[in-house]
Amino acid sequence: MSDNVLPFADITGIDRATDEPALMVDVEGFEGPLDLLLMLARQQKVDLAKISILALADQFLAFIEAARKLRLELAADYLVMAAWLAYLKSRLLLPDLNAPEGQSAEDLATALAYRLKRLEAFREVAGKLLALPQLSREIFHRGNPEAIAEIKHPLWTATLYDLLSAYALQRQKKALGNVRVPQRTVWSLAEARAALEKLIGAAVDWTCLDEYLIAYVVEPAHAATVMASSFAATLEMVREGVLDMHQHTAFAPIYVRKHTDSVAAKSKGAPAPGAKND
Amino acid sequence: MARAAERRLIAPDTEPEGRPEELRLLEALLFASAEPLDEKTLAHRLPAGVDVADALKRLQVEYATRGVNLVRVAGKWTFRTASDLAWLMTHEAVQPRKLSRAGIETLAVIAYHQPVTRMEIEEVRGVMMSRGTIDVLLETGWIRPRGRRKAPGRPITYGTTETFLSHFGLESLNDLPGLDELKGSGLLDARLPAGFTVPVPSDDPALRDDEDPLEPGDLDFGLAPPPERVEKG
Amino acid sequence: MARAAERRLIAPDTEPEGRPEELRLLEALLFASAEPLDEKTLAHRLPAGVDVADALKRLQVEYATRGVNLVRVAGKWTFRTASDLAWLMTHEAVQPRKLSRAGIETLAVIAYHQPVTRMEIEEVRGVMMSRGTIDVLLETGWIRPRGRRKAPGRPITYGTTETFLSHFGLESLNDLPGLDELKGSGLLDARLPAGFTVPVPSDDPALRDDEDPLEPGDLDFGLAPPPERVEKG
Repeated sequence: MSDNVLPFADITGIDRATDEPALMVDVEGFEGPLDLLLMLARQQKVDLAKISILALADQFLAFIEAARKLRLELAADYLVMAAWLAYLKSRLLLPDLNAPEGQSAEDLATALAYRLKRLEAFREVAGKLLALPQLSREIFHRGNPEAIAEIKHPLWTATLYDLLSAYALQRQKKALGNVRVPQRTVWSLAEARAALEKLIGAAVDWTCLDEYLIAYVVEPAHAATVMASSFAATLEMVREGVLDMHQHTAFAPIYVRKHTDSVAAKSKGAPAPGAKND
Repeated sequence: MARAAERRLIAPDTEPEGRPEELRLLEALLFASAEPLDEKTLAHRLPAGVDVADALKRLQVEYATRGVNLVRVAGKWTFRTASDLAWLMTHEAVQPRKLSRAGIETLAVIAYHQPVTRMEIEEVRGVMMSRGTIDVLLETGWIRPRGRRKAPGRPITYGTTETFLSHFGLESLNDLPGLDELKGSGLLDARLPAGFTVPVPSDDPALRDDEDPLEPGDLDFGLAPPPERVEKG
Repeated sequence: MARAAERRLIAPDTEPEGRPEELRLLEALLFASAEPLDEKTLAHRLPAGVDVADALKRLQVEYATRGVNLVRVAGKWTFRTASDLAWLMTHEAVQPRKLSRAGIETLAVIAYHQPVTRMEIEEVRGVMMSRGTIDVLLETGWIRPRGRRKAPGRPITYGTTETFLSHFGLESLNDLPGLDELKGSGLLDARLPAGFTVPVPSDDPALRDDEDPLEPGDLDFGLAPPPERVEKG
């Protein structure tokens, strides 16, 4: 309602219900109808307790009328307040003997005066509160606090239930897992290669690859993987010129030897690098 | 302890060597920490048998005239620069976030009227409140949602935090400026006329009879308080 | 300057009111600063005419016997906790920590299958064990290396301790539920294959026939080689 004139209201601090239409009238920086009423009351320059509610209602209604003549759209709560004050005024002026039970017009007027007084009182204490010396503004704490070294002693916790369920779950998982794929022992290329390099380093003459490999095949089940990995490693090493390899015919044993320049020079044309030819 | 009291009577400052060791220990602990420490924590860290409350009072007297004072905020103890030296400390001063007028008033209503619901704040201020106002205050860490009022709609109740007391250098809510006048005038009572019991603001984390605890989701709104800022309640 | 020096000679502490204002100012500046300040900076912040060097020295003397001292670090001044109070600046805290899933599973296997080697644990669990798992369990005090299996590699055998029993509220290992009880409580599936057994555990400290005593070096696992690493030998 009055956001555009509040110098210190930032966007998030604007008081407006989200469902209200955007701002309509410049009510001169008032924080709502009660605030406007308070200002009008202040203009009467009397104790709020002795304020003439009737006069106040007139002033407020006049203000609203003026705004309407200017075709200014007023926030809903101003209009609600205006309606309420018009009602209050009529009851104050024409005491209705058949008025409904409950609060009299005087009670309503007193209630309004009370609300004005309360708003003013909160304004005042808000000012006092903000005037207090504030931390990091007027007073300061230690700028360079010294850390208190925390020595943590872990206290391990676990419950018997944790323990038992962990046990049962593990055992059960294993016992019931009828389609268990046993973990395959797979040689990595690097492993095979390292093993080969170690061996080839010792053998200068043509040697059968199978011979090398068999030494590593602890279990027959591992023969295939070891063979595959080692062969791949061998090809890699041939490509790098570390090794020469040689196979007479398809499915024949594969021979390898350490590649040296002298050997390569002598046996030129024998095993072509990187191929299972000859 | 009797000995210490006696010593104090003789001369607090003339014999620095005779100064009880506990004052040194307290000094060290309180100087080291940027955060206020409560007496229980201090007692825990000091040798058994030290009258912490008494030692703190002595230390407070010793430092009363210094550039650094021992003060009590939110029931805890901390050293802070003397408030009359604000002019000197401009270099350290940080520009605090400027609260809007709505924010300031809302903070005051929460501080003096807590625990209080949004509707009650609106009632006092006579204006609908945008969500942003509460969000900004939550962001400062000065207020927290503390429960839900046992009333139709179960609105959230708000109260102030320890950070609030610490920021404004208040020992407790009783030190709120102008609180007595406000109480005396009956303006803290929402009902008319001023009731027999004078309501007082309370930031006691214990919920009141008309409050329910917050539910898990209650703290998940937008900018709202990071959990660690929400005091245990 | 002369006046200040004179005053110091008389009695530095007996007249707190007579304490020169510059000491208060220095106190506040040094206290609030996030880093040590050099004399030039201090002089710049203090009113003109203050002999900063002299004031700092006086302040240093004043604080020399206190729990906080004014010290000079790399030519700059700062307050620091007295060095003899370093002990006060450590805080020993007990921190409850939950055992990891791997930890609790390994512990369970040790409890039921003890005395058991690392390899046997891995076999029951069907997974390789990370190096730290046994370390953590040893740290809990719930398991202990009890001997070495008479087998190739002489692996260490593990068993549970009395601490284990007391933590889990067991009077003896016999209180660990057996197959039927585990089934009855629903922890074990009733459809387990025939021949599925749960061992009857025993933490009898007497070594079994297939165990050798530990050797002197085996228990030196402070920071030293974790036992399971030794086991590979």
